[in-house]
Amino acid sequence: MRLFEYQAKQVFGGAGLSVPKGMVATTPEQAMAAAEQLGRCVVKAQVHVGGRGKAGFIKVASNPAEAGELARRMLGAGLKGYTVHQVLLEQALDIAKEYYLGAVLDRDGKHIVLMLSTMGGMDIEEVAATHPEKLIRLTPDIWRGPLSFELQDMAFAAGVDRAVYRKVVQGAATVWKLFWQYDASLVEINPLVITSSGDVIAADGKFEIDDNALYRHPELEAFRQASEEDPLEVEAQRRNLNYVHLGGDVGIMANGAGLAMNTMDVVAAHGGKPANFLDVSGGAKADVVQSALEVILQDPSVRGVFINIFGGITRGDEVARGVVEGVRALGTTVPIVVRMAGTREEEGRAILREADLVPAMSAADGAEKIIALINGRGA
Amino acid sequence: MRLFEYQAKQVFGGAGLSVPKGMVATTPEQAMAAAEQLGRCVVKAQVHVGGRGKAGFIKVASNPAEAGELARRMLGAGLKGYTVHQVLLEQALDIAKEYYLGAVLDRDGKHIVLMLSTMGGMDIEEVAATHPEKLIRLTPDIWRGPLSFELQDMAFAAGVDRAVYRKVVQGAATVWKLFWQYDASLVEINPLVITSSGDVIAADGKFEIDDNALYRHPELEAFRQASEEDPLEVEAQRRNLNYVHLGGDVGIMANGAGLAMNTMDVVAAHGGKPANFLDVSGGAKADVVQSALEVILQDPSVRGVFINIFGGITRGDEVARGVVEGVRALGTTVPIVVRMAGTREEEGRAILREADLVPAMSAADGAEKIIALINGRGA
Amino acid sequence: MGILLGPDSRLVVQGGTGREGSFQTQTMLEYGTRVVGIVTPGRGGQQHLELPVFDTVAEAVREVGANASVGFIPAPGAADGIMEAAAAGIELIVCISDRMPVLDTLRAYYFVKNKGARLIGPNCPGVTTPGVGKAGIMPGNIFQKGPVGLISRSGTLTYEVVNLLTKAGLGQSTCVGIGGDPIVGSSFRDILGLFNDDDQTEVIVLLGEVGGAAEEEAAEWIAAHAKKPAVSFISGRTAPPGKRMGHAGAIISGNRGTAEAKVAAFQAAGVPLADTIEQIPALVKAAL
Amino acid sequence: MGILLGPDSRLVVQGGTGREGSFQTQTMLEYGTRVVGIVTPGRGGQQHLELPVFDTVAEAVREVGANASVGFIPAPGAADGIMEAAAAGIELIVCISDRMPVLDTLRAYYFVKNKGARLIGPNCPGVTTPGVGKAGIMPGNIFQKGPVGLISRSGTLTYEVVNLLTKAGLGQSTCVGIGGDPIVGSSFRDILGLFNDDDQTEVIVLLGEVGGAAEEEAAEWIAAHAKKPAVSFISGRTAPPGKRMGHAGAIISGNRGTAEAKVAAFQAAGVPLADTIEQIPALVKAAL
Repeated sequence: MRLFEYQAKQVFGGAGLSVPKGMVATTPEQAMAAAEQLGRCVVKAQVHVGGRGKAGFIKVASNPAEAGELARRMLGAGLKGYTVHQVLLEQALDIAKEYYLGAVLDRDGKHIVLMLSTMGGMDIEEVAATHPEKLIRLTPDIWRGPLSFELQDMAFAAGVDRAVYRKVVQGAATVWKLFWQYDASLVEINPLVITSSGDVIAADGKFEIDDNALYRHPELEAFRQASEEDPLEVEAQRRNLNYVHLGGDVGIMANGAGLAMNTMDVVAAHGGKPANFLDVSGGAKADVVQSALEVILQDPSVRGVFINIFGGITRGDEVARGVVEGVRALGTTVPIVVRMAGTREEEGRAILREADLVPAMSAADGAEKIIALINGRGA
Repeated sequence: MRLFEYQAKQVFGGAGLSVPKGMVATTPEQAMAAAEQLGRCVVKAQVHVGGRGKAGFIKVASNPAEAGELARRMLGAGLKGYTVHQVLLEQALDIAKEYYLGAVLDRDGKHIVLMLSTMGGMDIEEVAATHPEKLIRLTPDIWRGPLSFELQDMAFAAGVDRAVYRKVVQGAATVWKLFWQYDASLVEINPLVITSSGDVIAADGKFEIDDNALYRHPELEAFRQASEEDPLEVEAQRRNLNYVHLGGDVGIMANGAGLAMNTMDVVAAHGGKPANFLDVSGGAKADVVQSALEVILQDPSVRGVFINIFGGITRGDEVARGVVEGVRALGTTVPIVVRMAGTREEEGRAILREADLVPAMSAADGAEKIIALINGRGA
Repeated sequence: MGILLGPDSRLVVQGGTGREGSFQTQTMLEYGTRVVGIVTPGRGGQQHLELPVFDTVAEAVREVGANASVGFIPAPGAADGIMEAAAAGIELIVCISDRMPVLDTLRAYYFVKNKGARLIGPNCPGVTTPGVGKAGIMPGNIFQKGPVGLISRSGTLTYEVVNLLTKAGLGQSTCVGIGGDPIVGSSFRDILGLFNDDDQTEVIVLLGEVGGAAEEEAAEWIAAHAKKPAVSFISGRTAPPGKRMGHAGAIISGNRGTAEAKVAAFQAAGVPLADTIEQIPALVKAAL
Repeated sequence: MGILLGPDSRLVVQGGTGREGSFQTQTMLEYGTRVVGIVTPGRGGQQHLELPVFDTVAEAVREVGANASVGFIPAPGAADGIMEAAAAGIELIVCISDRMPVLDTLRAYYFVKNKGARLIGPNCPGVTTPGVGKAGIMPGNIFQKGPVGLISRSGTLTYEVVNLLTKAGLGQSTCVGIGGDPIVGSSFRDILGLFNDDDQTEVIVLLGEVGGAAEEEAAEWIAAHAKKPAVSFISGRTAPPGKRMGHAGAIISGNRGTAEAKVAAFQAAGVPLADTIEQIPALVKAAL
């Protein structure tokens, strides 16, 4: 789960980090009203993509009229496939320096890496590539967390201004604390602005949270409502399904992520366009499979569904029952091809045979059949 | 700093541990009113000593009149030198079993030891001596804290009833958390009551906090006001002085705890009775020494003061200035003997000579002189 | 003689009294696995599936000499179960549980490492050594004893490949599902090392997928250290970036973890790559 | 040649720019101690008392080869200062700071231990090796080089005893104040071991006080391992139980930590005990 910039800043502010005074607007009128209060301000589109500045989605407004006009231009506009539903208006800062402060899960190194650089405001991967000595990394002990002196060493190694090093160290400690508190996989403040008066302010914020840990963060539910996510994916998540909307016309369901990915690959290799990724996972039961089929068929582009099951922990008979029940309950006329092997495959096939479902003997066979059916050529 | 039972239970309750429903009373009338609400209840004197039960300071009241009468008997009464100022009235519990749960700083082993026993309700040192196998100890990693399985292993090793082991494990985790959260040196629940209906309830509570860490616990200030501590010690603590009231007539001031203890020992060896321990500590300055003298002389039993200074980090001239200023400001007529050696002793003695203070060349010499002065024999 | 799960393995099932745990314990027993007990806190002293139930792993180690464990513990308690096994002296810890918070896994990872134990998973189908036993959820009927060592990040796709291998007359030494999470106890590289030293294993099949750099590391390791031929396959070639493909670990971040990079790494290491899983048996035969 | 602080010691003063830190740094320099720098975060690059100031201990190690540190850091930051020194590779860490929360000390204790460094203190007067230098706050003028190794839990009382020894013509090899807190980096026993192996030291004086069991442990150790005679003294014989006598560690808890128990332990170990500090020089002379 990714937080919007304004949400990340709410979290930062709650943890004691300084953030600019700001307000969210969903209409130009709200933006004007906000600018009345804020004075000269920055209007920032709230979307989950980088490069907003270059694309003209972060702009300074000198007065409310300008703010309203900027909001009008941004709201509803698209950026790299995302639509802007909200803008954040913030008091303009008196910027003296721009630092970078972040923490990220390094899956390959098996660490949480705290990173600090005095070269903020630009893509940190660029800094890492061009000025590696300017990006200081710290991998604190996973149980103990960073000790004050470690953060201090990091700050001095990065060349942080001595006048603000305490605040920067405090900020880094807070980033680490928030990372664990919220089960983050990424927390990033870029830029961390040093103002002329020596304040240290989180001028931007990225915050990504481990979906597997959301069960222990009911406090984040409120943030989800404001999400820009794909409605089908939101619906699938509500149903606790591993679903990714891909945009093609061949609905895909498989048990196991690897098998689902491979099913996509095979469908694509046979000239089909996968509509989605959907893994009904290990212990899927009839109701789960039915629910999955409902989500797939909520996608109006879907013209056929290929269900690819290999039974391990999932029992073939249960999957078959789920498919049959799902099809019956939905009364769908979309063609469905089912391929089933593994644990209790015979029992499963027996159940499938009773319903009007097209059997397939392999992934390749299934892919060919569903594509043929969609193209009106029969299986 | 030690919390009263009712204060410890407030802390326990705030952390999610179950505690009996109870109310504090400082008068028999309050006790009767509390009993009206609580029904059959236990009246418990709030003093910082053990053995209340045997001494008749924990009694069951069947009705408000009995509760009032018990409170009347306990309030103002003395127990092992402590006076009862408050009683706690608590709903009587339906006790099925009594366990012991505690955490203590083991200074010699350099651990925090979590302890659990199914033989609660009696002195745990007795259990340790007579049934060592019934007292299960866990010394969790100091950074990581106890892991769930470690607590679980402890619970099963102790023979905790399987029906309540989860609650006991949760209680042990909470005790550890509170230990660190409040910088405790002891947290003890004895007995941890298992009721007939399977509730796990902290029926008593001891909570001792590291005085050196009080600066980071302003939330505990409220608890201090209700303290039964010696008023002179409270006053000294307010002034940030290391003072212990001992009850004799020879006021003692020294720089360094070891030297102060030794000064006590020497005065006692010469037949004197130390009125107090007072360490003006390493970096004592004139104002500190003056303040210390004020506290010593607030004790009406004090008939003379022996100041024993050996200069290390403390400079003799500053101590001397403090003593002289203190004596002048107080206008006291109590005899004062001063012995001074070490850093800047000459400068110090020069300052002392100007005032009417009796010099001594050693601790023994000083002890003899102050005792003689107190007994009217001159120095 | 295969790796990880051998004739001396004495398996305890953590969470083996639950619905899924019971079902899988039954299939492990049916496969002939030496399961010596079940651990479910609070149910110690009972019998389940004719096996003794213990409150703690330490008891199972003490009472029935367990030295391997397989865990069916729901995600919130899974890390604790892993650490409990490691602290009790279990040498092989297989964690089937999925949806574990990655920070829980990270802490469990270091705990296990410090104890010198081996962790497989989480979010994995487990380990099967044909002819010896299985610690996990792989369907036993598809396996056959033989010379192929198999390592995979996925579950069902692995069964497909095993099925194809067996049908092609290519039996397996051991099949290891290392798990689909971003952080797993044992990497491709770790398991490659074990197969490298295993007499029975003559060829290694490696099933990778998008996300992370474990395949790239594996390719480098093979080029530098492998004493045996390897065959590889990558799934998720059509996965879009930034989207988690079911497995928490199967996500392309920016331009890191793409199928292209992994394919290129295996090519650079001279490891034959199958385009479809159906090609794998032929590549294995060619490598033998 | 004494212990802990020797001719190769290169001392850095943590917090040496503060008021007390400056004063004590001056006295250490006046005593002839090789002080190579000062560490005060945020003041790196400056000069103070003609010494270079560094932001971090690591810099002081790198730039001026510091291998010993003495800390005058207020209690809230003292544990961090200790751990910083240990992490930077400092071998001897002397912590003068008093009023440290004991849980802070406990964590610092284990951190230092894991790094293989030695911690003296906290809440101690430091270490003085006459003729070499002093890391701490002991008044230098009272010392004289000689054969007596001294270990003590207190500060000023120690100076009294040193003063008496020197006046009696008994010089000191090294004088170590281990600190008055319940948990200290080095115990009597640890320092006894060092004196035991030190050529210069011919007799050991041990100044104990009420609270804890460090004196009892020391007595046992002496009985079992000491190659040299020892003389002991216990203060606080008139201390009441349950009251903290200035030192956080000087408290009799129930019937643990009493002067009687310590006196008995030394008697059982055959270690001569002084009743007053004035008796110590004579006992030392008798033991030599």
